[in-house]
Amino acid sequence: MRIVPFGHVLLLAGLLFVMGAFCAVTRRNLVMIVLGVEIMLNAAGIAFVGSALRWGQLEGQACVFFILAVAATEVAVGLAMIVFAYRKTGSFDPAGYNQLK
Amino acid sequence: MPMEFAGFPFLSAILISCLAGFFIILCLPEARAREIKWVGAVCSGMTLALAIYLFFAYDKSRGGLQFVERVQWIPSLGIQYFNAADGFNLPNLLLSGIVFFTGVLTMWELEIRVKEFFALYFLMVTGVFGLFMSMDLFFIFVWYDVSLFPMYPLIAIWGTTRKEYGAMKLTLYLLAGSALILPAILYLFVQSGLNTFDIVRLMQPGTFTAYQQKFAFILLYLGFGILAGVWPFHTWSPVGHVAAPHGVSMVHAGVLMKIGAFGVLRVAMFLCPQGWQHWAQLMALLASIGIIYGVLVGLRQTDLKYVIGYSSVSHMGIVGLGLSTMTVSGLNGAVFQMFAHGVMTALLFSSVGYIYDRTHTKAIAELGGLSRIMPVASGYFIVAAMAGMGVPGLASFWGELLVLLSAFETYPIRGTLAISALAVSALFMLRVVQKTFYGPANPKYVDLQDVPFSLGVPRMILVTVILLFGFFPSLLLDMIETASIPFINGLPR
Amino acid sequence: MTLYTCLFYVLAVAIVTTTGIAITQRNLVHAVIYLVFSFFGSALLFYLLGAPLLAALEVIVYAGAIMVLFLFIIMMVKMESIEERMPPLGQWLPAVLCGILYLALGAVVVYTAPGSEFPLQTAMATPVELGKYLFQRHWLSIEIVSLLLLVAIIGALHLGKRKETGGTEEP
Amino acid sequence: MAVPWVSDLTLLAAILATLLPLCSFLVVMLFTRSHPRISAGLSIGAMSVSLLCALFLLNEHWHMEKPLEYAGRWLVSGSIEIPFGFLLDPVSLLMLAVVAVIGFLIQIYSLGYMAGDPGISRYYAFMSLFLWAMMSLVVAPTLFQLYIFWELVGLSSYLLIGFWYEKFSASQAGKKAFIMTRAGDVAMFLGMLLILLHLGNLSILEIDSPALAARMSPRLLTLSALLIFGGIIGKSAQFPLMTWLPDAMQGPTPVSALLHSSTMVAAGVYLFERLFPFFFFSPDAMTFGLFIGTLSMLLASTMALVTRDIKEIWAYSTISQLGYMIMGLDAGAFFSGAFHLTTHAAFKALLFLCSGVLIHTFETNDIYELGRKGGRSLKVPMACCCIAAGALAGLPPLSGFFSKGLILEGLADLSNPVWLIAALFGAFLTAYYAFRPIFIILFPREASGEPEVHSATSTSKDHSAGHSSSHYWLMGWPLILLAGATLCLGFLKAPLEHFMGQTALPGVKGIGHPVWLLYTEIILAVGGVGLAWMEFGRRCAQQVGFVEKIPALHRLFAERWYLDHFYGWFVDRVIDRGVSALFTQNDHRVIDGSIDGISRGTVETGRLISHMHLGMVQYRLLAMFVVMVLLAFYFFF
Amino acid sequence: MKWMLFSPEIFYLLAALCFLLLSMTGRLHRRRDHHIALALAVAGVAVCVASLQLEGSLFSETYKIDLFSQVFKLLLSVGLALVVGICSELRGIQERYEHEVYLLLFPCTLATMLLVSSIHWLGVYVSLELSSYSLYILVALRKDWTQGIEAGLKYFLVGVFASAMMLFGMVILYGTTGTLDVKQLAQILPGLMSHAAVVVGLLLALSGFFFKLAVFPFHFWAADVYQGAAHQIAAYIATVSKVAAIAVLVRMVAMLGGSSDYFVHVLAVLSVVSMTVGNLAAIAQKDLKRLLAYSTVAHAGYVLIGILSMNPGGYAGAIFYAMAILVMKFTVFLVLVKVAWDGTNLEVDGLAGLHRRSPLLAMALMVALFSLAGLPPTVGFTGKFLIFTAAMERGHFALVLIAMINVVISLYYYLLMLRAAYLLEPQEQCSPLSLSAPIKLLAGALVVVMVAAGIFPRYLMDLARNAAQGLM
Repeated sequence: MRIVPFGHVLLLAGLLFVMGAFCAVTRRNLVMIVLGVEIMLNAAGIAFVGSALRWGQLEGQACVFFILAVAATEVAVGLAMIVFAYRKTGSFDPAGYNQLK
Repeated sequence: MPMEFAGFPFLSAILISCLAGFFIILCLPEARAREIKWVGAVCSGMTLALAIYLFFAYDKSRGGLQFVERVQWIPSLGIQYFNAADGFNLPNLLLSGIVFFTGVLTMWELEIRVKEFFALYFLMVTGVFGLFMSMDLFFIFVWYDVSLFPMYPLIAIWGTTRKEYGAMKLTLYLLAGSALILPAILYLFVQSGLNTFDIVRLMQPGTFTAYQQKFAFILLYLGFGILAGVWPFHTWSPVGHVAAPHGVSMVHAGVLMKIGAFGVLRVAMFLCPQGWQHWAQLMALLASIGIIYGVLVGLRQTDLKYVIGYSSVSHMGIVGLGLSTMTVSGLNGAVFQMFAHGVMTALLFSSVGYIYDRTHTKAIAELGGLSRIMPVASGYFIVAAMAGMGVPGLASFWGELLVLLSAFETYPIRGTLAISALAVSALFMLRVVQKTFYGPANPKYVDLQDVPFSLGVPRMILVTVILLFGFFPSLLLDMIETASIPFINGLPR
Repeated sequence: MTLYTCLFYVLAVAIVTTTGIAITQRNLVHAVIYLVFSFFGSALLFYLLGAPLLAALEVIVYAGAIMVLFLFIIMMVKMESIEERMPPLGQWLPAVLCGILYLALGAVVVYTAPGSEFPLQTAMATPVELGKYLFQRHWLSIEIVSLLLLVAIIGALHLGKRKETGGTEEP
Repeated sequence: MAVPWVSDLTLLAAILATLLPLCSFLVVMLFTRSHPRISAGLSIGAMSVSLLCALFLLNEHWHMEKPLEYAGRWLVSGSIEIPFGFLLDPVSLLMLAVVAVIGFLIQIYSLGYMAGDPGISRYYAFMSLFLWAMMSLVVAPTLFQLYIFWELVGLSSYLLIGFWYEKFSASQAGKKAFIMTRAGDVAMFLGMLLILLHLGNLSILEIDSPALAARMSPRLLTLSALLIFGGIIGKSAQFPLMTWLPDAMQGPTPVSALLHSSTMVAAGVYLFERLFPFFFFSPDAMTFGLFIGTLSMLLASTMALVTRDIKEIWAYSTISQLGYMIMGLDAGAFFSGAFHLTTHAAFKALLFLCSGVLIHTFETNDIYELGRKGGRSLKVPMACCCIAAGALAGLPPLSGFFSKGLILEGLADLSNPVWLIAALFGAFLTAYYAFRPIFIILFPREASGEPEVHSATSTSKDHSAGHSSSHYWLMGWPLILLAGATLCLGFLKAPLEHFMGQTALPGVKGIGHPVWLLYTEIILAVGGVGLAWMEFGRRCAQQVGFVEKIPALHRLFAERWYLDHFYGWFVDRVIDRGVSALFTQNDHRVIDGSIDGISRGTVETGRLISHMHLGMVQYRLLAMFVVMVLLAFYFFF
Repeated sequence: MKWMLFSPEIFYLLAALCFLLLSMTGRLHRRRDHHIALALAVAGVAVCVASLQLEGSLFSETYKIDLFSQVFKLLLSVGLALVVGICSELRGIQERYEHEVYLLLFPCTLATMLLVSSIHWLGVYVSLELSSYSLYILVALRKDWTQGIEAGLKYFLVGVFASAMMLFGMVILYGTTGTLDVKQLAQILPGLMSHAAVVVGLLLALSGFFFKLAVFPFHFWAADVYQGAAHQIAAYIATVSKVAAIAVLVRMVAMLGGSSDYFVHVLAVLSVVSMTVGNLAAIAQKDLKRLLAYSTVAHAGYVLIGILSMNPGGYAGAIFYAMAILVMKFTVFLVLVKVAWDGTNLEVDGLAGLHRRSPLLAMALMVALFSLAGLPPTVGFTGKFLIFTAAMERGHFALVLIAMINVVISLYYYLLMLRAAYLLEPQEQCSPLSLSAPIKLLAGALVVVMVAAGIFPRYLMDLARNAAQGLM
């Protein structure tokens, strides 16, 4: 049964990618930046699954598996760092971090 | 590594003796200044002896490239360590030997950080020798930079007025020149398609189209011209000369500016003759402006070294003019003037150095009546000033005569402009001589004693060389002619 | 227009709206919750596009583990007390403009891409096939990822650990 | 040297004559600087040998059909070939003899004059350098060699003028002399190049031959003649470049006697003689030369009327007599110019040497001062001075009368009479200013109360003026010999004319000379002397010249017709403050400024870019995203 | 035996595990850890040298072992050994984390080795992530926590954003070509180069490596991380991770670059901008490490010229330049570590009076600076020379001219450093630096290597040329 042309899946993934990027760039909160990147990775996952279906291979789905793993490590390390930074400087605002001249 | 040596490798021997001096000095401890100076004197003496031997051993009748040394260096890129001696580079080798030896002797009274000074000094001169004798584009560029970068520490550490500004400006300006040369060399290497940097092979007619030659020539001319003190790019040379210690400015003005002119000759004119013919008009214009300009600006200077700096700009203009006339006597005159001006400037700087060491001032206004106090030292300066004015019987007269002759033939207006500069240069030089040496003795310096014999040796050598080649120019001219006649006849019309 | 096509578009709209709300939420907890819904939507999409194992994993790992971690962190540091400053105009305007330019470009690129018109046929990859495939071809990458997780644990441990003596540099 | 030089005596003599002074110069400069006696002896010995050789050459080649030329290869560069050698023909042999004789006498004279001066060995070294250069110039076969020694002569004049370099005015005068002559040399060099371009080589015989006229267009010929004449103007201190000669009196008097009266300044006239046929081909160059000669003759004589310094008077008279010679040559009378050059060399050297003795004993140059201090007491110098002044004025029995007469005859043959009238007026003025100092010194006025004018050129002698008799007689002998020469040279006119006439030279052969010319000449000379006697000699004369009565004219002549002011203004305003100031500013502000500006600009942009990197983290993410999108967008162009 | 092919990676895995166990012991023996680390690193170098000539491919064609990968593995192991060599005091890291430095350094080197050999995008992506994450943490462990955490955070955020973009690029590539295996892609891509999607996908996919190499749009992290991280970690980033980035970029561009001149234009733009930005920003820097960061950005630009000329000469030049960067940068960091032994950041003027305090270090610094500036008798010049020759063969004359102008600009700030070392007199009289014998030996050896490779570059060039042959 025909679901939908492959282009649409890519468009969806692209849209999600942009929204993730937009969130990472504009929100003045470190956690939201990491969240934005999560959304971007998720968008890539969707595109991978779509491509796997388009080419009828399992390669794409295998990649999504790794994306999940990388997303997990990213959150782990990212939030640890943010908490460490919050504990030291007491702020989540990325603008605060410009002592390095 | 297939090596081809015609008999004992004299040319490499010169380089080896320089490098040997460099390494021995590095190994000597800092405290033993006297031994360092003696090692310096011995090694530079050896290079001078070798240069003199080469000069006389060159078989003028056969001409062409002699004492050829060729070692395959990087075969994949066609780079060889290829040294040869011909009519053009032997006079310059002799000049470098003389100026190097007298430079070391002039710096005999140096006290601070002697070891580093002589180490860097030897490095610089190795670069100079290397460039003159090399016939491989890659090595010419390598030696060009090796002779340049010791400039910065030499001037910045031991310099005099505004030394850091002078050192930085000089080094950046000269290496900006190399920023033009390397692309041009690579362009020629690639366009030739022969996968070789060997000048002799790239020189064969037909390797480059006319457009390529024109394009490469202007880049090479500007690149090397900056070092040769071509008119609009000359402003670094007075600043550099004033800032440098006199031993360094001797080698710098005496020899390094010749590298620029020699580079134009060896690389630009050898490889791109049509480019040369195309751009000759511009070269002549810039050169003749340079002659007049250097002298006129020199009139206004109050610092002795600035005066010499601008006079060397003017004399290098004469060399440039000689190179721009496509005649045999023009070329002979240019190479002869390179030699004569080198020796003359070295003498000027060495005597100014002596005066500066005694009076600790270079301002002409403060000096006065030195001839009464130290007649011999001022005598050296006056002889050099006379040579600067082009008085016959001294070496640079013949260079100027030949260049102005051929310049008048090919570019009448520019030639007349250059010849009229002779009168202004007389005014310029005599004014300096009169203010510093004649007139009532300055009470402040009355107790200074004249130059002792031991310190006078370098200056005496330079004076004898000026007189020798002033009275017997054919010694040098026959040598240069063996190279310039085949070169000019080989030019495509 | 088969059942699956409209199902796809419904899910797509759902994912986009929930992510859009998640991004624009001032309150972080609400943002995370909306994002969890978005991940549920994408899990269903995975199932639709024939990857049941991934759908399950998506729910467990993404929605479950990662979002819960976010919530945990937000609760731990009592995030809601910190008022987040609005981003200055100079920051979000270029982002919006670039977003629009990117979308236009993306649309053109996707339509000119080879095979964008290729109709996706429904198919289903059993978890067994995916597992076998994964461990036959990419077992090196699996090992690398395991090392990666090890490094992440070490990092999180050291960055997160408070000094034993209640370090003076506590805020 | 093609011919084995030992066997051929003439060549040997020529070589010895020229190169011996060079050897003495080198020996003195290098070895015997600290022993004045030895260096003096050396240079006088060398000079005497070259004098003998010169005289030997003169009488050996008295009857010479064609010029002898020896040339050895000195320098070959491509098409240009510069030989070195000798060209011996009547013109050069006569000049060689003149230079040798006067040089030798003055070297003897300066033994007495310079006694006690610390720099005496340096003085003799420079004198031998000058003599070497002058003699080689005289016998030069090519214009190249002539130009080379022309410059060397200029250099030695610079060194000798500035001999007492402690005095600022001496070094200033030396510098002025060198630069003015060098300006002339530049013009001459250009003229030479023009000839070289068309002729291929610069051998004098070929230039004089009609072959050159065939190769060069008349316009070009005139241009090169004028340019070479520029060199003559420079060296012989003619009209535009004349003010350096009076200043050159700063040097010791023997130097003035040798260089700046008889030999060096005469080199210009000698060059004219040497290239006489070449100049003869272009008539407008000859008229221009005539004009310059007349102008400088008249100007110089007017200046001589007012000056109070005895050496300056003789300097101005040298300029005017040189003007006479050039007028003579330009009028086509070849022998008249040459003959006047010889006689003038003799009596002008005598004048200088006599005034040298006066200055040496009385320590002042001012004629009134000399008179008051008893100049008349020195019998021999005053007598020789009168003889020489008589010759200068052109009184009949003396040599000046004959040589000046010849020139006047030459001028008479010209179509335009104005030159003759100017020459006659000049003769009158010459007679007047020649005898003015003589009468002032002979008949001093105690009560004249003339303010002690500190004349600018008073030569303060720092060495002790030893009046020992040996010095007096050492200086005396040359005077007597020269006086004898001025007396009898007049009568040697015929043989010399025969000797000079051998080489067939073009030139206007004088048809019968109008008799009235001879008498007018004598009347004018005697009239001049009489007027001088009227104004200065007579007991009741106020010793104030007719010119000094008109203050405007007096100041004009005293200021050397404001030429010096013009040159001072030109060098100071135009060159110093104008052009070179402009170039220096251009150098500092435009060229240097732009380069420093570029480097400062790069450093500023560097600072700007590094500030860009300090922004918030999210700006960086945004920048990455934007750049990647733009690069992707670039695909469609 | 197929396992011999994989021996270097196995060795480094075991080393990492050994350090994991060591860190379990709890008590801190700085001296013992350093000796063990040094021994293991040197042994690693030996293993890489032994496996230099191996050929073959593992893991069903996704992992290629050829001269190219083995040369780079050798370089990476030498780099690690050098960095460990200067980790004797480790004053820059907090005491309790000193175990973790070696524990994280070895996996990161392992990751870079995997990165060099794997020719499957997934393998590349994952090993890139491993090396990046271990570096994020290493940077954050600085003793002076304010700098450490800020640098770590900035490095993390930029790195993660870049890896997300890389992933998106990979997915577009996969979507349009159907394979992630680079060998198959090499056949398919030339045909599709006219499609925007494929090219944009490839560009985005390479952005991960641009981040690692600190090329223009992705270089923002460089300055803060170098300044924020400890000296030894910054040395590691400047040498080893740079070399790895060059290796993988060369491999990818060589196999996928293909004929599209749009791609060459993009690379040219990136290289010119990163050269100019790097050099200009470096002029105004006061802090020494920040200056070195910007100079690394500039060097990334020079290497890109070699890569974009897409001919064997260019790739050989890039490989040679990687060797040169390793040696040059490390020498400067060696001097930095020895001068700022207390781990604090060093101003450029902090080098004052170095020629008196330690002539050997001063000479090493001078030779390194002249080599970084690209002056002839040194290895830096030969590297630049090869790259410019290759670029000139493709007719990029303007590019070479711009590069040479940048060389002159870079000379300005290198000379400023030299001025500081040789000319300035330190305000307070500081004691002469006493160097231990091995460090002296190391400094001397580095100087000899730099000058010898500059004068007799023949053998290194042949090695690089053979390595480049294997790529096509």
